[in-house]
Parts: sequence; C-alpha cells; structure tokens
Amino acid sequence: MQCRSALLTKKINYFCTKFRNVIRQVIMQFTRALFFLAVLVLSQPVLLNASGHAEHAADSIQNTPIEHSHSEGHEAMTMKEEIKAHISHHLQDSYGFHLFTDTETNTHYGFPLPVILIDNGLQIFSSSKFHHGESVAESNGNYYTLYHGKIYKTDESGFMPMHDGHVHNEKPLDFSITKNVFSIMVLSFLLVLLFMGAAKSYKKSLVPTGTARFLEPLVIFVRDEIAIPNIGEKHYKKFMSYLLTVFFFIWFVNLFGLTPLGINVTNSISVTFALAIMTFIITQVSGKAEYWKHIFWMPGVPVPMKILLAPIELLGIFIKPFALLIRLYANITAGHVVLMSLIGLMFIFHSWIGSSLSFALAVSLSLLELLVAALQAYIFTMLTALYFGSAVAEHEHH
Amino acid sequence: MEIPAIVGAGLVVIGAGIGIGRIGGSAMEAIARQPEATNKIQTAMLIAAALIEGIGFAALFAV
Amino acid sequence: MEKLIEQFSVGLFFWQTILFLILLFILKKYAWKPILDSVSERENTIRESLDSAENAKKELAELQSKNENLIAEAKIERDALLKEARELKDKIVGEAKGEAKEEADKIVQAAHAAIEAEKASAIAEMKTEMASLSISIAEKIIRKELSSDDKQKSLANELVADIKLN
Amino acid sequence: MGQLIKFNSQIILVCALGFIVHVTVLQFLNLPLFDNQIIVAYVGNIILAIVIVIALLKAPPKYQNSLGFLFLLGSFLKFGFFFLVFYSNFKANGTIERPEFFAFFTPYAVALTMEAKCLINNLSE
Repeated sequence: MQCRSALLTKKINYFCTKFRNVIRQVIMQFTRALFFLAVLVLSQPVLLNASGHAEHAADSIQNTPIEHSHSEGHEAMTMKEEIKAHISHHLQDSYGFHLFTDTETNTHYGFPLPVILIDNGLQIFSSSKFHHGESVAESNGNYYTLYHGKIYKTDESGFMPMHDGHVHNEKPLDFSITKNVFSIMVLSFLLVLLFMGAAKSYKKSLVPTGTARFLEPLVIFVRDEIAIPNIGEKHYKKFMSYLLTVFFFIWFVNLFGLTPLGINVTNSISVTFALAIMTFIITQVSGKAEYWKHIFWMPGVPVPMKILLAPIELLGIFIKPFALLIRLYANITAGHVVLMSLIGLMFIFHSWIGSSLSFALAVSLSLLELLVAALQAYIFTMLTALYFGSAVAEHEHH
Repeated sequence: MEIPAIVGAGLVVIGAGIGIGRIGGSAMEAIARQPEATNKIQTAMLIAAALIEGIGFAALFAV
Repeated sequence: MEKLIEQFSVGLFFWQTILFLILLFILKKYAWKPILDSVSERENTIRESLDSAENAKKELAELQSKNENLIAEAKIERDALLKEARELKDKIVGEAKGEAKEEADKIVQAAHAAIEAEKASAIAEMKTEMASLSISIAEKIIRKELSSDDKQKSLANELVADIKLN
Repeated sequence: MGQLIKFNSQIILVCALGFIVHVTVLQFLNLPLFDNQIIVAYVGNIILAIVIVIALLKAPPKYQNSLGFLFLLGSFLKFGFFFLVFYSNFKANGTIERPEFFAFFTPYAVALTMEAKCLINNLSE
C-alpha cells in the first residue's frame, strides 16, 4: 500500500513538473502571439467596415428590373445585415483580389485577376471588366455578368430573368484564376521556395542551417508520428512525399487564412474535395490483395456477416475520404464564421464593455484558430496515413 | 406536428459533443495515469474525435 | 448538402488538382527527397557511429578480460616458479646444511685430534722444558745452595721431595 | 480459360433467369414488357461484366494486388455506360420512375454480384 502511494506521488510529481513546464511555455507563446494577434484582429474591422460596401455593390446589378427592388432594400442595410453580408462575402471566392474598399470615395484597393471561360472557345479577359459586379463584361461578342459571386451568361443589357429566387441564365464552364486559385499559386510558390531553400542547406553538411533547422523537426514529426505508426516501417517511404506535401499545404493555407489578407482556400469545398480525391485514388491504387479481401470478403467472420459487411465496407471506402473533405471544410469555415461574427459583435454592441468583451473573445478564438489550423492539417494527414496504412497492411495473424 | 430537420441535426451535434467530451476527459485521465504514454493516447484520442466529428458534420450538412 | 454542391466550383477543383500535383512533383524532387535522404543518412551515420562505439567498447572489454586472463595465468606461472624455486632452495640449503655439518664435524674431529696432538706435544715439550728449566734452576740453586754443604744437602732433599710430588 | 467460360455461361444463365423473373413481374404489374431499353440494359451489363472479368482474370501478375481497384474502375465504366445510354432517356420526363430504375438496376445488381463473386474467388486463392 505504501509502495503504491509512493509510486502515485512520484507520478503526480512528474506530471506536475511537466505540466508546469507546459504552462510556462504556453504563457510565453501566448504573450508573443497576443501582440501579433492584436495587430491581426485590429486590422480585421478595418477590412470589415471597408468591404461591406463592396458587397453592396457586388450584389446589386443594374439594368435588371428585379435587381432594382433588391438593391433598394440594400439602401436601408442595417449594421447586422452588413456584417452578415460581409461574412458571406468573405467566405466566397471572388474574381479579383481586393484588399479593402474606401467607403467614403467608393474606391477599391486590390488587383483584378484573369477570367477564363470555356464558352464558344476559350474566353480570357480581366475581371476588372466586371467593375466589381457593376457592369456587364464583353468578350468576343459574348456577354457575362457577375451575380452572387458567380459568372452567368447574359445579353448586352445584362438581363437576368429570375424565377422564384433562382437565376436561370446559363453558367459557362469557369476555369478562372480566382482569388483562391491565385492564393494557391502564391502559397505553392512560397512552399517551394521555403523547402527548396531548406533542402539546399543539406548539401553543405548533414546538419542543417537556417530555416531547415525549424522545418526539419516538422518533417521528422510527419515521418515518425504520422507515417511510420500508421503505415508501418516497410511501406511508409513511398507515401512520404504526398503526406508531407498535404500536411504543409493545408497548414500553410490555414495559417494564411488567418491573416487579414482574407485568403480562405480550405474553406472552399472544391479544394478539400481535390485533396480528398487524391487521397482516395492513392489509397485504392496502392491497395494490396489483402485490402480488397477485407473489403469484399472479410476473413474471420461467418458467411452471412461477410455478405452484410461487403456493401458496408465498399461504401466505407467512399465515405472515409468524404468525411475527410467535409471535416476540413467545415472546421475552417466554422472557425472563420465564428471569428468574424465575434468581430462583428464589437460594432453591434457599441458599448465599451460589450465591445471589449467580444474583442477578448475574438483574440482567444484567434489563438484557438491557430491551433485548429495545425490540428486540421495534422488530422487530415494522419487519417490519410491511416487509410494508406489499411491499404498496404499485411495481416500476418490470419 | 412535424419536427424540423435542424432539430435532428442539433441532437446529433449534442451527441457528438458529448462523445468528444468523453473522449477528451478519458484521454486526460489516461494521460494523468500514464504520462509516459501521452503520445499514443493523444493520437488515439484525435482519431476517435475526428471520426465522431465526421458524424456531426454529416448531420449538419445533411440538413 | 445542396448548398455544398452549389458551392462546388469545377474551375477551382481543376486548378487545385493541377497546382497540387505540380507542387507535389516539384517538392518531391527538389525538397522531400534531399531532406529525407539527408535526415536518414544522418540517422544512419549516428546509428553506425553509436554501433561502432559500442563495438569498440565491447572489444576493449574483451581485450581487458583477455589481459586479465593473461595476468592471472602469469601469476599462476610465477607462483609455480616461485614455489619450485623455494623447494629447490630448501633442498639446496638442506643439502648444504648436511654437508656443512659433516664438514664441521670432520673439522671438529680433526681439531680435536689436532688439539689432542698439540696437547700431547705441548705436554711433552713442557715436560722437556720443565726438565731443562728445572735442571737450570736446579743448577742455579745448586750453585748457590751448594756453596755450603749443608745447604746443598737440604736443598737436594727438598728438590727431590718436590720432584716426587710432581 | 476454364474459369472464364464458366463465368460467361454462369452470368448469361443468371441474367436470363433474372430477365425472365423481371418480365414476369412486369407482366403481373400490367406494365409494358420491353420498354425502357430493358434489352440494352441486360445485354450491356452482361458485356461489361464479361469485359471486367476478363480484365480481372487476365491481369498481369504486376497488377495482381490491384484487382479490387480494377473492379472499382469497372463500376465507374458502368456508371459511364449508364449516363451515356440511359440517363438522358430516363430523365426525359424530369424524374426517374420506378420501372425505369429497375430496368437498369436489376441487371446491374445481378452482374455486380456475379463479378464480386468472381473477384472474391480470385482473391481467396
């Protein structure tokens, strides 16, 4: 009995010292992050206030009788509606990279991006032709208009017939370099620069210098904590490139989503869908005979069970990547929505106590989002590794 | 009387929340009992939480 | 769900796939491969050096135990040698002792014999000497004593008495 | 080769049986017997199943591990077949009606089960 209590005290002591260290680290990181985030959060309202009007402009399309009544409603837009519009605008992809708008002079700061449409051949023109949704763009005799962030085919007058709230205009196949595509390009370029620089420092000596010293533990983390435990020593090597790329891509994209630039790549379903479908294809292609056997004819269970399990397992291989894509998308979207709503609350309260309270909440939520950015990248990579592991697993115990 | 689907989604989310809470609590206990197994416990916890989360999202988006 | 599908954009999906594949390819070739190779190479170097250190340690220990064995063997050999030497010494000493005793005995005997002989000769000599001395003394005395007849007579008597005593 | 012939005869037999049952049920329900491209659906599914099974059985040893993936690819091929040949006709009146659905789904399910059986046999070897 005494022995056990001694052991317990020892364990508690160990835990306490460890915990104390963790707390100390967290406080240090916290103060450091607080400064950065205060700057970050303070800059968001500026954007919020500024772009609110842009949404107003983007929503109202001239020359359409239905739209007129719609835009009249906008005249009396309350603060709440403005915030709501801004959040939904923030979550949407756009055809130009606009940083903020001066509401006084109604000038937009940012730059246009190319619009590429496949409609009677390739149509390429600058998104500045839309004038932020205020006018109809013309390209080789075709007319296009922007409505709720999507491009529709229209005529010279910009006529948009509406039936019970739905636009029935034709949507051309859209391969535009949108804000998200542009962000992905820039971030990919940054990643390449960063990691090629890191790789270069290994050429001189086996002990890295500079950024590699920071990045190497992360690479080793992905290898030792994600790839090897989930895939196994034997097969992990051929999946490493994919896992590392996915991990760093998602993490960087999530982190940049937290900056005031307003990039939200991972909260568009198309991006997460692309990532998940790659995971799906790699899993199925690298699936060994054993994997397929476990799906179609689960060994070690009675025959009726096998028949019952086969469709479930077969469905499961589609559901798994689907959950993957939804999880990433939903986490990031929810984070953005809640964070921006809290920032919006600052303007709704109009009292020093409410505003400062929501400010404090927004700051702590931003911290949480920093964690979520890394956590979601980790979970995505880990589950991907888990699926790869199940595909290449060799079950010796049968 | 018809119950709106969002109520069902809410119920599922409550269930998922309870589930994730239980996982987190149990993981904390396990870590307190065996601090040396922290890494393994964390990994298992995250996987389980992620799977439950998936159900929550499925419910939310099915609405 | 419908909202999700509505949000799906083919263009973004297309670009994400293309860009991600390009990123994957470039990073695989120019970043992950060199980094992972160097890391694993370094790990191998560390492992090898640790192994070799361990081996060296083992070898050293082996060498040490060998040395110890050698030393122990040498000790045993030395002890045996010493023992042998001691035995030899004892034997030699014993033998020497016996011989010396014999010799000494002989010498003593010889000495005894010599002493006896000397004694005998000395006695004999002494006797002669004494005789001569006695004669000379006697002569002197006689010459002195025998100046008078009386004295000569008494002395002669005395001397004779004395000589008889001897 | 023996396996292939066995499978071919089996699938034709089972599908023929399925077709007879299908038509009998349609007869009972007083529905038109040979509507909704039912012949095309059966023949197409049989041909696709045979193609997939040939791919499964004749796969080079290098792809022996990816038989399940080939199976999935076969399913995508079938979906392609469905969307090319049937979807527009079925959707002509806005919705896919029950007889239309079963006209494609019955042979599809039968062929899929047969394929899965063949695949399982192959995997269990």
